[in-house]
Amino acid sequence: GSKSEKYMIATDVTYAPFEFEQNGKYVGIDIELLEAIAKAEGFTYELKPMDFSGIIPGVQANQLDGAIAGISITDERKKSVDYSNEYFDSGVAIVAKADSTLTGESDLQGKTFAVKKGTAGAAYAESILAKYGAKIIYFNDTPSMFQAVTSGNADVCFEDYPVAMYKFKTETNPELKVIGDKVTSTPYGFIVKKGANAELLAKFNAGLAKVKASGEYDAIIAKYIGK
Amino acid sequence: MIEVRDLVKRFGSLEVLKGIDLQVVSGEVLCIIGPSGSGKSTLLRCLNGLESINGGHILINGKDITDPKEDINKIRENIGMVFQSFNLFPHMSVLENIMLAPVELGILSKDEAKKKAMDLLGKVGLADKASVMPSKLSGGQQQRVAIARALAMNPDIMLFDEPTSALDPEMVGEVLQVMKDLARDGMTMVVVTHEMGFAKEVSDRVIFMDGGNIVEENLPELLFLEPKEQRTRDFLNKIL
Amino acid sequence: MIEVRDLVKRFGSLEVLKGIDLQVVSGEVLCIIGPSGSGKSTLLRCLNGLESINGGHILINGKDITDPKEDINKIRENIGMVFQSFNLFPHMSVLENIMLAPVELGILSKDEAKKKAMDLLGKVGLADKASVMPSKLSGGQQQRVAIARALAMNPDIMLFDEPTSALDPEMVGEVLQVMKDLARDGMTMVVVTHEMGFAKEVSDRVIFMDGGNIVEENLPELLFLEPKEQRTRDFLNKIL
Amino acid sequence: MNIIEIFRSSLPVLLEGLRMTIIITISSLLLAMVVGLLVSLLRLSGKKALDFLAKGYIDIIRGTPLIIQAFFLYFGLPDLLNLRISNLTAGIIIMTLNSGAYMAEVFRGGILSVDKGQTEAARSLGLPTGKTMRKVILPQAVKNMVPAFINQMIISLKDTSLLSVIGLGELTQKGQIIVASTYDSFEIYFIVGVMYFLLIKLLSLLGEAVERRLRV
Amino acid sequence: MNIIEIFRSSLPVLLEGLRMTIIITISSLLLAMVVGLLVSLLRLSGKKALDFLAKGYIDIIRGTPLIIQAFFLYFGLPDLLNLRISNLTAGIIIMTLNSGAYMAEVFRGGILSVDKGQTEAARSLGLPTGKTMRKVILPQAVKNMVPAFINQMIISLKDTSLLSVIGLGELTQKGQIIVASTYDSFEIYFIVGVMYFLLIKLLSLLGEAVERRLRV
Ligand SMILES: Nc1ncnc2c1ncn2[C@@H]1O[C@H](COP(=O)(O)OP(=O)(O)OP(=O)(O)O)[C@@H](O)[C@H]1O
Ligand SMILES: Nc1ncnc2c1ncn2[C@@H]1O[C@H](COP(=O)(O)OP(=O)(O)OP(=O)(O)O)[C@@H](O)[C@H]1O
Ligand SMILES: [Mg+2]
Ligand SMILES: [Mg+2]
Repeated sequence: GSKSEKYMIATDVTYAPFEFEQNGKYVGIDIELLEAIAKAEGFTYELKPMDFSGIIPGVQANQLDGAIAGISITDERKKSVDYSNEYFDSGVAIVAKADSTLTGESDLQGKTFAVKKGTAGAAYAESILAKYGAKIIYFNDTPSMFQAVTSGNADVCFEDYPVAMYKFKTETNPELKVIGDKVTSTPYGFIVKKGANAELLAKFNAGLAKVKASGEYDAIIAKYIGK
Repeated sequence: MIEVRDLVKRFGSLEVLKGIDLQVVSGEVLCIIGPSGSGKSTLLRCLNGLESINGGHILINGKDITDPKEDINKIRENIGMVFQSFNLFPHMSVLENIMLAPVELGILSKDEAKKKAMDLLGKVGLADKASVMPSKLSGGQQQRVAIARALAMNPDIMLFDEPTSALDPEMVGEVLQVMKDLARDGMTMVVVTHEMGFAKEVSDRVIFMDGGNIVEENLPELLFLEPKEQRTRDFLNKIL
Repeated sequence: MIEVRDLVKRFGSLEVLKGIDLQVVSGEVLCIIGPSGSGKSTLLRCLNGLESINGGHILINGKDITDPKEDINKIRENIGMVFQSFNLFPHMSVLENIMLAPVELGILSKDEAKKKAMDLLGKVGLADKASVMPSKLSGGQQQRVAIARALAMNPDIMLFDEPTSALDPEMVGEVLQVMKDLARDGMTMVVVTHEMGFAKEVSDRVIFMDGGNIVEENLPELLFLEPKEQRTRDFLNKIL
Repeated sequence: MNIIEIFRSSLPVLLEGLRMTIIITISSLLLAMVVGLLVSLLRLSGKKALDFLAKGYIDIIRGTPLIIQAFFLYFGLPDLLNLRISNLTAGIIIMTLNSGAYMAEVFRGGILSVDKGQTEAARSLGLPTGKTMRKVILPQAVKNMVPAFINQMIISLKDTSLLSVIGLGELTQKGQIIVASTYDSFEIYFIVGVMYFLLIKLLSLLGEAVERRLRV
Repeated sequence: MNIIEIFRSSLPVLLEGLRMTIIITISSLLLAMVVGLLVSLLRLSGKKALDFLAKGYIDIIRGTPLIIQAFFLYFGLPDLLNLRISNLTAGIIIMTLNSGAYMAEVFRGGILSVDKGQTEAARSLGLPTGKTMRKVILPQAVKNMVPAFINQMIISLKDTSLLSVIGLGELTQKGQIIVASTYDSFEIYFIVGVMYFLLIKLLSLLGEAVERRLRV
């Protein structure tokens, strides 16, 4: 888009602490980071919350200029989108019911996995599916996936580590917990359509550097995750 | 055989039968005539329990059909009914129409029922139509099958509700003939009809109904020739 | 006025009109009689272009209505048609029914059309029914409104397709009376009818059709009393 | 938290979703009526080619799930044509195209239910096709259409729930969002269900009232 | 990659989804016929209370979107009752309850379309209610029901596409999963759409054939 135009930037509907609704407003690490970067770089944008599974297709389809939604940087996705510099170091965690006796990946023999379509967690689960003789169920969003575990329809699900940790930490009576440690280490990046919108990407990278330097970045992270 | 005492029937607030008293003895042929809406069909339908009644009693062979302890289905087996619109079962052949009730009610085996059905079809002159579907028959043929179907249950009583009034004129005769044969064989019959010829020739007694009441009853020759009531006279003048 | 030359009309493979020749002069009243299915309605419907034709020509006031260059709507304005089933517009009042065409076609202003409609309603004896909906009228009244509606366009020719055969007997007279008045006023009329009395009294000429052909035509008294053709005789015997 | 508290705290968000649901339903239905009328007229035009086109459109819409239509229109087509539509626009387009096809059949049914004699009477008065349709046939057709029309409204209203898949913040999606943070799935989906139910009840009561008035 | 290659490489996964779609459609339809018949009989029982119950069930199903029913049944109820149902079971239950309600109205319509004289003739022969229904009314009702039944089959088939929201691997979900890794949304949704379209075409041709045979 031209400079006068607003960028359409997608984010997930519900992905605390990166993006979520609070008192009718969108908040979270991604949201505030984008805000700070846009301010630093002087561009305007409109935020489009949507199902995660629709985000990359939407960017691909040129429905969106970019997206920031806790998107893990993977080689597979690099074929279809361009990434900014990484802005957060994440990874996949295994999540089970709070009263589960499972302790980690080694207990997954014959279990049922719940995943969210098109996520790093889904990719990881698919990669170990055969090894553990497990079953996999796909959902469109995190709540559906979590619900599958709380309602017992799946034994574990795979979610990005900070998201899961944040969630269970902030709940007074968490129904789920993370078992074991991160099983992967994947950084997050802001995305634009492959080969398009280098301009926006450059602005994001420049802005990211500025907010990191100014300490704003650390403040945002500390606000949601602590340190 | 049939005894009706002070029968009252209402549809909502409309009183259609206003205290009917009636007796039919075994072997009797009773014709009911009267203007449209006078309650003839309703009376007939009450007799085999197709309509629930609001007052009075109906005794068939001494059994009160409104008594909840009586099995209305058992009583109905004993009363054949023939409708103006035939009401053959269109998805069954003529033979199957006739065999259905005796077989389903366990009264006859399939073979017996078939034999009986063929007999009856012979009687109504349709032996060659056994395997035909009803839609392929003329109205007169359908009505004769309907009579055979009712007879298959060996009823003691047959009720006819204007059996010929949905027929083209050239077919009326064949149905009346079957009914005459039945009467001659001693069947107890209650017939709602506008066929005065039939009533005169066959019936033992004629009832004239109007407005939910029996206005007059008499031997057919007397009722037709010397009606006592003005309403009867008016009605007969109109239709004769 | 009307000239039909060798008119052929087919429905699929069924030839319904087999080369009709016909002339109607101004002010003439022509009756068409004939058995069911002989093509009377079809002929009438061809005359105002409700049916496309397969051969021949139809000239109305010298204009060939099958010529694609002619505006069939303009021609129709000049030909009123009255149907067996009235075909009043049920969602409009009597007045609106009559006013619709003149107003919509820009021939009269609303006020003029209303005045005209009231005039016509007076003529057909229904001045008091102007604001009534058609469903509230008897059959005879509906048909009279239908005639008024057709007259509102000031047609030169009126076509009537069995205008009284859907009416209860007691209403036939009032509609025929309106038609007689029209004839007396010199309207050119083509009337399909089984009302022999009307044909005898009012028409200038009667045509007998059978099997898609005009079998015979003559003055009414001659055609009715001394039909030349056997088919005409048979038909007249049946209906008289 | 009991259901009343959950109800109270979720109400503002849900009402916002409800508003969006109603906006999409109404605007797409209005557009669908136009589409439906035009397509039904094509079908009744007597021209083979036009009828074929109209029939093809109806067949495709009826022969595929709405969700696939939504995916195709929101993700597939823009990808190919390199254009951009907002999810609200996409939602309204999808619902319009979808209900439009069904509405076309409703209109066609309504028009065909009007006695042929009405057309003939109008034509024989010299009214051209268009005026005959507008002044004589459609007013009667519309009356006959009311029940089918209400039915289609209800279906459309329910179908908007699917637009959550293209990220439209209507009632269903708002419900999902709340569940995502509170996990009160039983209560929230119950409340959302009740909201749809009441809205639909309202619609059908309205429909019955209209029908009753028209019958008189 | 062009569409033919995409087609070739996605076909095995999509066919697996298609299989699931067909399994769910058929099994839920068979069950829905049973539910529908029973519910329609309740509605026609003449007993106020039974009619009320049946009507309530139908109203609730018709008054809420399938997607909400699915969420409620798969997430809400097990959460509350602390039980566990597989998504296949849940999918079949949802589809059964949903089509069951519509099927009940199809049955009811079919039964009511049979002339009252048929019941009276059967009853006057002494046949009890049950036998009258089974031997006389239902065979005729079924014949009248065929078009509505086929229509419901098509709707049910399309509705299974919604079960992707509860993680059921039917055709639509398989399409989404492929798109999630290849991003070929135009091609994949096109192919999936064609698959549904052909399946539904097949169904309606079948339906027309059945109808034609029954009419003779
Ligand atoms: N199911 C019903 N519900 C309400 N009213 C009914 C019902 N059946 C009959 N009636 C009314 O009861 C009255 C008597 O009807 P019935 O059919 O017994 O008359 P009928 O003497 O048989 O007349 P017809 O010669 O026309 O058959 C009529 O006024 C009729 O409208
Ligand atoms: N639209 C149509 N399609 C096919 N056949 C038709 C159509 N209209 C009329 N016919 C056939 O054309 C023949 C003549 O019909 P028409 O209505 O002109 O007869 P008619 O003389 O008016 O008879 P009636 O006295 O019964 O009105 C009949 O065999 C009829 O079945
Ligand atoms: Mg009667
Ligand atoms: Mg005719």
